[in-house]
Amino acid sequence: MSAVTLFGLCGPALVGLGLFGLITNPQPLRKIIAFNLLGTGTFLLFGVIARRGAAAGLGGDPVPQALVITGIVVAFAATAMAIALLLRLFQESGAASLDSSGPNDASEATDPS
Amino acid sequence: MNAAFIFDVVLAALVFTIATWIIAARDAFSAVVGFVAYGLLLALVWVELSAIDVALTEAAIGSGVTGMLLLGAASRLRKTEPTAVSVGLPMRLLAAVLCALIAAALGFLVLFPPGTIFTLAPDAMAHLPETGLRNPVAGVLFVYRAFDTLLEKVVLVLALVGVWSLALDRFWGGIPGLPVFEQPNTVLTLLSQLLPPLGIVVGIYMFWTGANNPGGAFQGGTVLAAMWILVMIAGLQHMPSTDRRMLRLLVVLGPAIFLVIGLLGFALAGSFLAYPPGYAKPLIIIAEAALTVSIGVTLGLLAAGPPERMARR
Amino acid sequence: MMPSPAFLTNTTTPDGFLLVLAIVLPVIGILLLFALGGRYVERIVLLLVPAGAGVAAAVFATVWRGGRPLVYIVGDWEPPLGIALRADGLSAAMMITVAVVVGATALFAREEFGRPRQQSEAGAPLVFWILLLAIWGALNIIVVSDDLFNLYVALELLTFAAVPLVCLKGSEETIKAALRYMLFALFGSVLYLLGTVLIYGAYGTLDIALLAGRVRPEPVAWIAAAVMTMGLLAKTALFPFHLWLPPAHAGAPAPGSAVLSALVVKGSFFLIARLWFDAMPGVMNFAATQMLATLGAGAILFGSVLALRQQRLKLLIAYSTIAQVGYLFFIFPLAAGAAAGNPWSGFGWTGGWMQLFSHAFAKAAMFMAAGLIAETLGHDRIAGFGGIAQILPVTTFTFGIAGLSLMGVPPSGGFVAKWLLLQATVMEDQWWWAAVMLVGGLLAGGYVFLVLGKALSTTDAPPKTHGSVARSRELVALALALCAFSLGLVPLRPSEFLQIGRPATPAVAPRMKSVPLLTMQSNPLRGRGL
Amino acid sequence: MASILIGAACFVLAATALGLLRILRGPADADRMMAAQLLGTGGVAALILLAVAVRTPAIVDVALMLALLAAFASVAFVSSASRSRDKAPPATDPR
Amino acid sequence: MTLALNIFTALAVFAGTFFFLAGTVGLLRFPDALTRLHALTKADNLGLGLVVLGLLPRVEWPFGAFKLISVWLLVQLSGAIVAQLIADFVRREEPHA
Repeated sequence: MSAVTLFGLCGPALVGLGLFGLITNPQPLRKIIAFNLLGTGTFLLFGVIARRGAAAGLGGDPVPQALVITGIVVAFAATAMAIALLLRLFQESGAASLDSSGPNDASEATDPS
Repeated sequence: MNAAFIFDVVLAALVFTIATWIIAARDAFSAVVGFVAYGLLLALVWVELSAIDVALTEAAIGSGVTGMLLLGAASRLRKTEPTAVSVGLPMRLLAAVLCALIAAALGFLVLFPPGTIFTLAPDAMAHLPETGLRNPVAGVLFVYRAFDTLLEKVVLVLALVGVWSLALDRFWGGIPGLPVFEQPNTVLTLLSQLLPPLGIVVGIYMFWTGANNPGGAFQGGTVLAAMWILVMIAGLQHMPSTDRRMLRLLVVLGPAIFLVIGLLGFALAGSFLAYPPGYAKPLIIIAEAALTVSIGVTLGLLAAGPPERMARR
Repeated sequence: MMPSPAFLTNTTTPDGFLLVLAIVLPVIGILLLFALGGRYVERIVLLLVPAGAGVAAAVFATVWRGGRPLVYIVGDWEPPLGIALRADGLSAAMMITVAVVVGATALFAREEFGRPRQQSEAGAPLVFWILLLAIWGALNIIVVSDDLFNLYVALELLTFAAVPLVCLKGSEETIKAALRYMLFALFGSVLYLLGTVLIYGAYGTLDIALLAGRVRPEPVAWIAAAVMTMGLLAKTALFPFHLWLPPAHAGAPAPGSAVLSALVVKGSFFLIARLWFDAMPGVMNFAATQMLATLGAGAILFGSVLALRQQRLKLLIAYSTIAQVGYLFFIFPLAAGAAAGNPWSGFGWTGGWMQLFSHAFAKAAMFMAAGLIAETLGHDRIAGFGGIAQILPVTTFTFGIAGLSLMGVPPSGGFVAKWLLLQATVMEDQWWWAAVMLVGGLLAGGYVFLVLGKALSTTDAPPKTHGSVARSRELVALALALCAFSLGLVPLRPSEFLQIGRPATPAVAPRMKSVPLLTMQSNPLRGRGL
Repeated sequence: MASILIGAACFVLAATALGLLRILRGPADADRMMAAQLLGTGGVAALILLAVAVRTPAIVDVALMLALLAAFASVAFVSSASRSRDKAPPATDPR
Repeated sequence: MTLALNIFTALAVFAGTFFFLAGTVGLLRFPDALTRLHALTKADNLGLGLVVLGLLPRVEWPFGAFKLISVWLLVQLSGAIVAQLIADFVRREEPHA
C-alpha cells in the first residue's frame, strides 16, 4: 500500500463521514461543518488523482490541483454565506434550527416531511 | 516501511480520527475546534501529495479563515444547542448504510484505478514556456482555465452580495457586525500592531512568488484578509461602512481588471482570455496584483458578516 | 437536418464570440452594479437587459440560419487543457427562453425595485438586480459551457444568486427557507463535484464532447453518474428532494419566485440531461431511465395532490412546480428509447424540452399573477379571492391561460409537450407513464380551477383592496402566459431546431455481459452508429 | 538524515495531536482552544522538518502561512466568546 | 564536518521534540487552565526553537534561514499573545472545574 492509496482511502472515508453528518445532524451549524468535511474529502480524492498523474517532472497533475484551489475558494464563500444566514436566523428567532414551528407553517402541515 | 510512509500513516489516521470526532462530537464548539485542527492537518496532507499550492490555500482558508467564521458562529450560538431535535435511530441507520455504501464505492475506485492513468501534466508543462510562468498551477489558473478563475471571483462578489443582503433594511450600507473588542486590550493591540506589517509582506511575497513557485493571488489575498480582520477585531481600525464607494471599488477591482484583460484578448490575441505573445506574464501579474487586493477585501468582508449598525455621522 | 459533423471539431466558429458576450454581459452588470450602485442601478439595468436579450436572439438566429452549433474555445486553449463553449439548437433555445423570462421579470420588477424612493441607496433593489443578472449569467454558462468543472462553478454561481433571492423579505420563515435551500444546494453541488472528480480520474478530461468518446459503461462511470445525478436532483427539487422548494419559492418576492421556479430549477435539470445524453451516452440503461422517470412520476402525483391542498396561492404554485418538473424526467425513458433510432428526432426529446419551455413561461406568468393578486389584496389566501376577477380581470385571465398550459389543454405549449410525450409512451411501449401523465393533467386542472373558481366567484361585498397595480405589469405577465400558450402553434419547428448540433452518438458498443432482455429491446443507444 | 528528520516530524505531530484529547475533556472552551494552538505549533515544526528532509523549500512557505495565522483562531475565539457573553441574548435584543 | 553537523541537528531536533511531548503531557495532566497554558508556551518557545536551531545549518543561506527564523519568531509572538489573551479570558470567566 502506497501513501497515495492511503490518502486515497482517506478521501472516501471523509466523504462518507461528511455525508452522514450532513444528513443526520439536526443543527444547521453542524451541517455546515459536515459540508466542509464532505468538500475536503472530495478535494482530497482529486488530490490523489492529481498525484497519480505525476509526470513531466511534476509531483502531480497541475490541473486538478488548480481546480481544488478554485473549489476551496468556492467552498469558503458558501460557508460564509450559510453562516451569515444561520446567524441572521438566530437573530430573528432566537433559535438556530430548521424545525418547523410557528403559525406560518400551518399551511404546510400537509407536507409529510 | 520507511519513515515517510509511517509519517503518512500517522497523518492519515489523525485526519480520519479527527473527522470522526467532528461528526460525532456532542457540542458544536468542540466540533469546530476539531475542524480547526483538521484543516491544519489537511495542509500537511496536501504537502504529502506534492500539492504545495493547495497546501498553502488550505492552511490559509481551511483552518484560518473558515475556522474563524465557524468559531464565531459557535460562540454566538452557544445557548441554542439543546433545542435541536435529533433524527430518529432508523433514519440514522439508513443514512449510515447509504453513506457507507458511497464511501465503499469510492474506496473501491481508489483501490482499482483505471488501467491507463490520464494526466494533463505534460500538456500543461509543454505550453508553460509560452506563458512566461514557471508555476504550472498558476498556468492552469490564469492561462488554460482562466475562465474558471474569473467566474470564481464573480462567485466571491456574489457571495458578498448575498451576505450583505441579510442586513436589516435600515442597516444597509452600514458597518459589519464583526465582534470587536470594546475595551482596548493591550495584548491584542500589540499583536495587531506587530503582525499585520509582517503579514502584508508575506501576502505580497505569496502573490509575487506565485508566478514561479507555489503561491499566488489567492493565498496572498487570504493573508491580507486575515490581517485586516485582526486589525479590526483589535479595534485599531474602524470597520468601514459598506456603502463606501472606495470599498466597493476595491472588491470589484480584481475581477474587473481580469475581465478587461480578457476582453483585450479579443482584440490583441484573437480570443477571449488569451494573452498577446510575450505579454502574458506582465498581464497576468497585473491581474494577480489586482486580484490579491480584491480577494483580501472580499474575504475580509465575507468574514465580517452583514452590516449590523449604521455609521455615526 | 442531420446532426452536424461540426460537433466534434474543436475550433471556434465565426460567431462563437456571441457565447462569450452572453456570459460576459451579465458579469459586467454585476460588477458595475456592485461598484456604482445607488442612482445608476436603473440605467445599468436598462442598458444591459436589452443588450443581453439581443445577444441571445443573435445566438438563436445564428444557430437557426446556420443549422450548426456555435463553438468558442476560450483563450484558444483546446480541451482537455482548456475550456470550450458550445451552443447547439437546444442550448440556443434555452438561452432565448432564459432571456425572455429574465427580460419580462426585469420589466415586471421595475415598479417594485426600480426607483429608489430616497436619496440613499436601498439594499433590496440593488441586491435584486445583481442577483437577477447573476442568475442570467449563470444560466447562460450552464447552457453553453462544455466543461464539467466550469459548469460546477456556474452551478455555484446560480446557487449563490438564488438563495439570497429567497430571503429578500428578511422574515423569519423566508430566512429559514433560504437556509434549508442553501444546505440542499450545497449537498447537491458537492455531490456533483465528486462525480466530476471521478470522471477526471478515470478519463482525464472534463470536456463533455471528449468524454462522449471516452466514457465506457463501467463502475466508475456508473458511480460518477449516480452521485452527480443525485446531487443535481437535490438542486432540481425532484421528489423526494423537494422539501426545500415550496417555502423557498413561495417566500421570495414575486419576480424572484418567477425566476426561481421558471428557470433556476431548470438549470440543474439541463445539466442532468447533458450528463446522460451528451457526456455519458453509453452509460444510460433502461433501469436508470425508469428510475428517473419513476421519481418524476412520484413528483407529478405528489406535487399535484399537495398543490390541491394548499391554502395559499404562492405555495400552490410552488407545489405545482414540483409536479411540472416531474414531467421533464420522462425525457429519459422516452427519448433514450426512441424506437426510430435517432433520439433527437423522437417525440420524447421534443416533448420533454417543450415541456421545459412552456412551463418556464407559464410558471413565471403565474407567479407574477400571484404577486399582483397578493399586492392588491394584501394576502394570498385562496379562500379570500372572491371577486378578484372583477378587480384584476387581466391578471385572472393570465392565470387562467398559464393554467391551461400547465394542464395541457390544446392548443397550448403545455398541450403539445404532453401530447408529444404521450405519443412517445405509445411508441416506446411504456404506457405506464401515460397513465401518470393523464392523472397529473387532471390534478393540474383541479388546482387551477380551484383558484379560478374562487377568483371568478362573485361576493356580495367586493374584497378589500390594499393597493392597485400598474396595468403594464399585468400585461407583462399576460405576455408570458401567451408565450407559453402560443408555443403550441409552432409544433413542428422546434422539433427540427432542437436537433441542431446534437451529437452523432459515438460508435461505442456498451460492454454488456449479461443484459436483461428488456434492456436489449429498448436500449436505443446501441446500433445508432455514425 | 532525512529519515531522522521525518521520524522527528512524525513524533512531533503524534505528540501534539495527543493533546487534542483536551478537546474531548474540556472542561472549558479555552482548554479546547489550547489544544488546537498546540497542534498548530506542532504542525509548523513538522512542516519545516519535512521541508528540510525532502529538500523542498516551498514547504517552509506553508509553515510560514500556518505561523502567521496561528493566533487567528484564538483571537477570533476570545473576541466572539467575550462578546456573546457580554451581550444580552438576542431574543431580547431591541431592534 | 558533516558528521558533526548531523549530530548537532539530530541532538537539537530530538531535544525540540522532547519539549513538544512535555507540552502535550502538561496540557493533559496539569490541573487548571493557567498551568496548562504555561505548558503550552514551553512547546512554542523551546520545542520549535530547538527544531529551528537544528535545521538552520541545513537550509539555503541567507534567505532560507531568514524564513525559518521568521517562522519561529512569528510562532513566538502569536504564542505569547494567545497565551495572554486566553489567560485574561479564563480569569474573567470564573474558573469551571
